[in-house]
Amino acid sequence: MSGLSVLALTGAGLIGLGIYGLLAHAQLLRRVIGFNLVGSGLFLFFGAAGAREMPVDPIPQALIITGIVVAFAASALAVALITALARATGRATLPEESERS
Amino acid sequence: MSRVTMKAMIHRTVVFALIWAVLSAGDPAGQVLGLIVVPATVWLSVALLPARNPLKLWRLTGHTPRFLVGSVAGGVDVARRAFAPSMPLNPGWLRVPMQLGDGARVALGAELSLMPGTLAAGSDGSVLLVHVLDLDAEPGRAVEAQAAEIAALTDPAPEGP
Amino acid sequence: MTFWLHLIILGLLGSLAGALWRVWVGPAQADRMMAAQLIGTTGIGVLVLLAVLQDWAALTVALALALLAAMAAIGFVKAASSDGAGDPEECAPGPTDARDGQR
Amino acid sequence: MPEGLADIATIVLTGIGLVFFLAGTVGLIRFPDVFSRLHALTKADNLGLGFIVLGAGFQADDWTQLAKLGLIWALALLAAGTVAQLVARAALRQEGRE
Amino acid sequence: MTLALDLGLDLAFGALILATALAAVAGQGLFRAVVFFITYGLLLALVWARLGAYDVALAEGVIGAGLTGVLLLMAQGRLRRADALADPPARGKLAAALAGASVTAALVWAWFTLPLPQRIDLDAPMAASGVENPVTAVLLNFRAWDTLLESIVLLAALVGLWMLARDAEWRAPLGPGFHARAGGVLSVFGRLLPPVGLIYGVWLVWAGADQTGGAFQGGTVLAAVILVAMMAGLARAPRVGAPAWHAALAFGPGVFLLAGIAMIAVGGGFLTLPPEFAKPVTVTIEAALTLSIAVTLALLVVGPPEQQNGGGT
Repeated sequence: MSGLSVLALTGAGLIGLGIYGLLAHAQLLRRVIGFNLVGSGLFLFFGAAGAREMPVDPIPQALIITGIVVAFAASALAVALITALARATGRATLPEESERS
Repeated sequence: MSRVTMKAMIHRTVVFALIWAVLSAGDPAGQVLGLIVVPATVWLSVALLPARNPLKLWRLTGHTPRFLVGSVAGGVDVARRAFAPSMPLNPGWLRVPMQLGDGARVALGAELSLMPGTLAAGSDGSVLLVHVLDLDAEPGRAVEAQAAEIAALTDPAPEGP
Repeated sequence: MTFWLHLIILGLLGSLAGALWRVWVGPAQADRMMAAQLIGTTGIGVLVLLAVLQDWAALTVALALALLAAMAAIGFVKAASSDGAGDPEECAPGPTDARDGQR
Repeated sequence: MPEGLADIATIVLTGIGLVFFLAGTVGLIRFPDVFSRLHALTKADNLGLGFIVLGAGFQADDWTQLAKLGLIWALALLAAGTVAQLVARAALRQEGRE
Repeated sequence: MTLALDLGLDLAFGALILATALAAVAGQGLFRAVVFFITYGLLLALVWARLGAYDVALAEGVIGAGLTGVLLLMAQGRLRRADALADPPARGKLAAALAGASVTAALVWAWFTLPLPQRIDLDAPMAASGVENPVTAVLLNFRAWDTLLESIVLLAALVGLWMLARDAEWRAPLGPGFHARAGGVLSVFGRLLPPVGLIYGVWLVWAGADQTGGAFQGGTVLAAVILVAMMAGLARAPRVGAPAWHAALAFGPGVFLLAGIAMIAVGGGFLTLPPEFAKPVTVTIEAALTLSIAVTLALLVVGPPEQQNGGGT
């Protein structure tokens, strides 16, 4: 197994962990973390695919950079929504979730 | 423009021009851009940190090696305590009143945090809070000596408002 | 040389793993945060060695991390202040021995 | 054989750097309270980084790389001096919380 | 021997990253999860550097470990003050774990079985791009459409975030109203860092044409510098209506769009850069984009306008 495969599989593992975090947590800020893990896992998988030949393929690199910036903007928006929710309701979990738990 | 500001601007221009030269590594196009970037940076720096008490450069050149030696001693000291099975520690706090200006007090705190056995936790008014690893080692004297050295780095010009 | 630098990087990563343990157990928030700070410094060290090993372009990344090494810690002290926007130095030192000299 | 000498310097200095990093981590794990741990981290780490930077410097091809290495260390020291004071102060306020 | 160590290094990186990610999703306690996520971003930056993707490493290091870290830590502090810190234990763990594991398994299968895609040959277009950093050429020339739309998406996110302000607070300054003790540690640091950050950020953008760096990388560094100055209480956050800040936000996308249209006039086609103009146009767009990216990202961290609750205690 090559080092590149190790990193690609790490990316695959990160996506799985992120999906787990997104589904299993009721605390919304932890879902933002899960979402970011899925994103960066995808980037790593994609980036490792682009690094199979040297030099590293610049097209995936450029797309990943834009991806990182957009994921950050989405996270900032999500965090603002969560704090607005917490200010309005005193909770940072969705209503139906807190009823179930 | 006062003489103090002039002098500080010259010092800072040299420093920032050097940083720009290092980054752009002698590229001629980069040097043209540097003619814009360096003055802009100096302006930002003077706006943020107006020059009050000019540094005495020759004292700084004497101080730097002593600081480096001190920080090596600090690292060795902490490594010795960390690796020693008995872990000799006798931690505690000191409150050290200061006559230094704001910037010098913060610099002193930063340096003390890298020197053997002392760690600053900011100040309360003009009293510096220092955590010490070993109260038995007479840390107070080391702190005072360091404070005197920092005080000597700037001209004793009257502190601005 | 390549061999040795690989070893050193592995050693640094081991040291980093030890700091991760401190992030996990805490107990104070400051403990977790300073362990993260240690991981940042170690990361800069790793990048410097990668620069020697692979390509000096890695120094550009190390420089960015060094420049912003204090960012997260500043965010932490802000969040930990009473109104979430302040500075711990604005208040008296707090419920501790620092007020009356020695422990 | 200047090449060989430079290599030896790199090997020795990076080795010393690693030892200090490990010391910082051991201190972070073993020391009994928040403030003592902060001592270990601030001092040992930055010294470790200093030795690593110095060791890497012996492999540099030109002076700009050396200067960049120096700048990296200077910035890391500035950050360390600031963070140590701020985190210590925040810990002082927070003691016992969480 | 060295080969084995090489693989060992990748294994160590992979294990550390998976461990931090696991700790960030599995452990109890929001603060701990956030700190693990910050260390995760740092490690990821190291891995990108390890792969030789230094441009990505820069973006990930500054955004993942710096900006996102501040964003999440501040959010955690707010939730604590709003008494909304409750972190109910994970539920439906088995189903969630199964879902995650099956996606991972599918990707592992894909990695080992799917054929290597045909690589697009960039040698010929690179010669006509006027720049030497292929990442910059892709971002601002070959795939300029993506980048233009992205700069507009960033703006849309910021506007969306402002929309969350309460009516009564619409005219208040953005964010929680940072303040710091005058002459304190934070304030002194905030006075020392920005000049160095400015030089470094500008250099990154300028150098990005031919080596590691570019508008996004430089923009994120400058965003972080703006943020440090604001958090140290040295630069006041603007109000939503501030015209100078509006101009800074719209400058990048605006120049990009105008340059794209101008290319039709010189016979290229919308956003198609003829080789003889490629370098100056790329550099102009980059400079303009950097300003807008820096301001947008900083304001995204600062947050919507908010009534300030007075200084200190």
